[in-house]
Amino acid sequence: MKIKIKCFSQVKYAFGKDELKMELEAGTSTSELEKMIRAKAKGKLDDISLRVAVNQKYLPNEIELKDGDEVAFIPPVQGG
Amino acid sequence: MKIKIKCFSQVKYAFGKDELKMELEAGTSTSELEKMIRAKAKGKLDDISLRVAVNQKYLPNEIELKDGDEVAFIPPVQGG
Amino acid sequence: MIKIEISEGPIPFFLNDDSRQQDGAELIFNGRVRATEHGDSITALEYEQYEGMAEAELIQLAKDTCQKFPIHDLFCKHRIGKVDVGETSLHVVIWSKHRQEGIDAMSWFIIELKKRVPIWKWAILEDGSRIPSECSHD
Amino acid sequence: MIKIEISEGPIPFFLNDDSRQQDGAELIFNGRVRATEHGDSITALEYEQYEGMAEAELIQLAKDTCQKFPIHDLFCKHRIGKVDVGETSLHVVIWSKHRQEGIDAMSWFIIELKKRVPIWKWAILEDGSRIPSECSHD
Repeated sequence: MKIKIKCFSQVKYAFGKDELKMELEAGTSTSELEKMIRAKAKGKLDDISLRVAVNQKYLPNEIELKDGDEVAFIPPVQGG
Repeated sequence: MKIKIKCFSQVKYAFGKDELKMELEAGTSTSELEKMIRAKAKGKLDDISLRVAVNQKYLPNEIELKDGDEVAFIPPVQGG
Repeated sequence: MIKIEISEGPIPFFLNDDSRQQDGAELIFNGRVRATEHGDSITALEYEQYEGMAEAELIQLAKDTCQKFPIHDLFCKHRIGKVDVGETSLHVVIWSKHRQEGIDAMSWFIIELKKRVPIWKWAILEDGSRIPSECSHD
Repeated sequence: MIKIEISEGPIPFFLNDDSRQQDGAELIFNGRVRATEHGDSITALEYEQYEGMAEAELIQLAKDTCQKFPIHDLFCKHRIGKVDVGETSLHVVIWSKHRQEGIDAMSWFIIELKKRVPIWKWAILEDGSRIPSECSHD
């Protein structure tokens, strides 16, 4: 299945990109994807807490992703 | 000695005047004057707490008035 | 810095200022006249001051506030005379580095103003009569 | 009522409104960019948003604030893109009957905004480089 990952702030800085597109196995969960993303960042996200949003909503718990989902790993926000 | 009494809010309402001029015996204190003023108001100031200011400064304690003093018995303030 | 003004007529608000380097928080309070005063319908309030003492007390209070809280500037205008319903009687601007100290300073400043600055309200009722407002408002 | 706007370019403040009958308190907060960010001198901040989600979260937060506190209206504009030192990035106006509920609502709204609305800051340093700001500010 195809997943779009939106990158902001330190995640964008780590990858140098606004967006990643990934092809994942069916049934991949948000926390499995987070592990992949952290590994891919090669340490650059190690000290950064990330909250997950799927299709523009924060998720309180892990879920299984579906084809076409838009995922964001959200570093601490800094509005205001 | 001559004393000027400035009247505001409920004190003004009680006397219908901005200002009272009184001739007092030397040595009259602020609390003696307050008693006179309350008596003069014939009950209209009975439920109203009054703070005393002499020459435009609040006084924490009773003092003896001097000739020419400007006194105000200040009802609860309501700015803002 | 402190700016204090007590005057009649509508309050011109302090101007926008984009030139500050270290003030991350600008907090503004506008106290406005409500159409109800202690349950009575009113058309306006009339503010009375103890001329001289009101300004002196307000300046002292502004200084006290700047000493008590780490704020940079406190500007305050208080209108006296007749103020129609909806209009601003009190305009306060506080500039500070961070938000919280500005909020705390604003809150304390207004509480103290309502305790010690010799300004009073007269309610102007719908029938045109004019009576001293009965208690300090909250 | 709620008005929420996230946009680029300078923030036009909400207009003065003398027509309200029952709102005795108007509280305004302007969050401005300081010349120092976590000890570094900066010339500007660049605000980045998660487009769509930032606005949805801000609207939900405004609704939550109006439910939690007895306030009448909450208006908020958040600027994104480059904001120079001194300029306003966040403009919030809260109207309420009395002062205290407006102060409490303002305080809570901004604390929550800084926890949950997906907007971030990039610091633009004096040498022109651009780095994500390292922690949430207070």
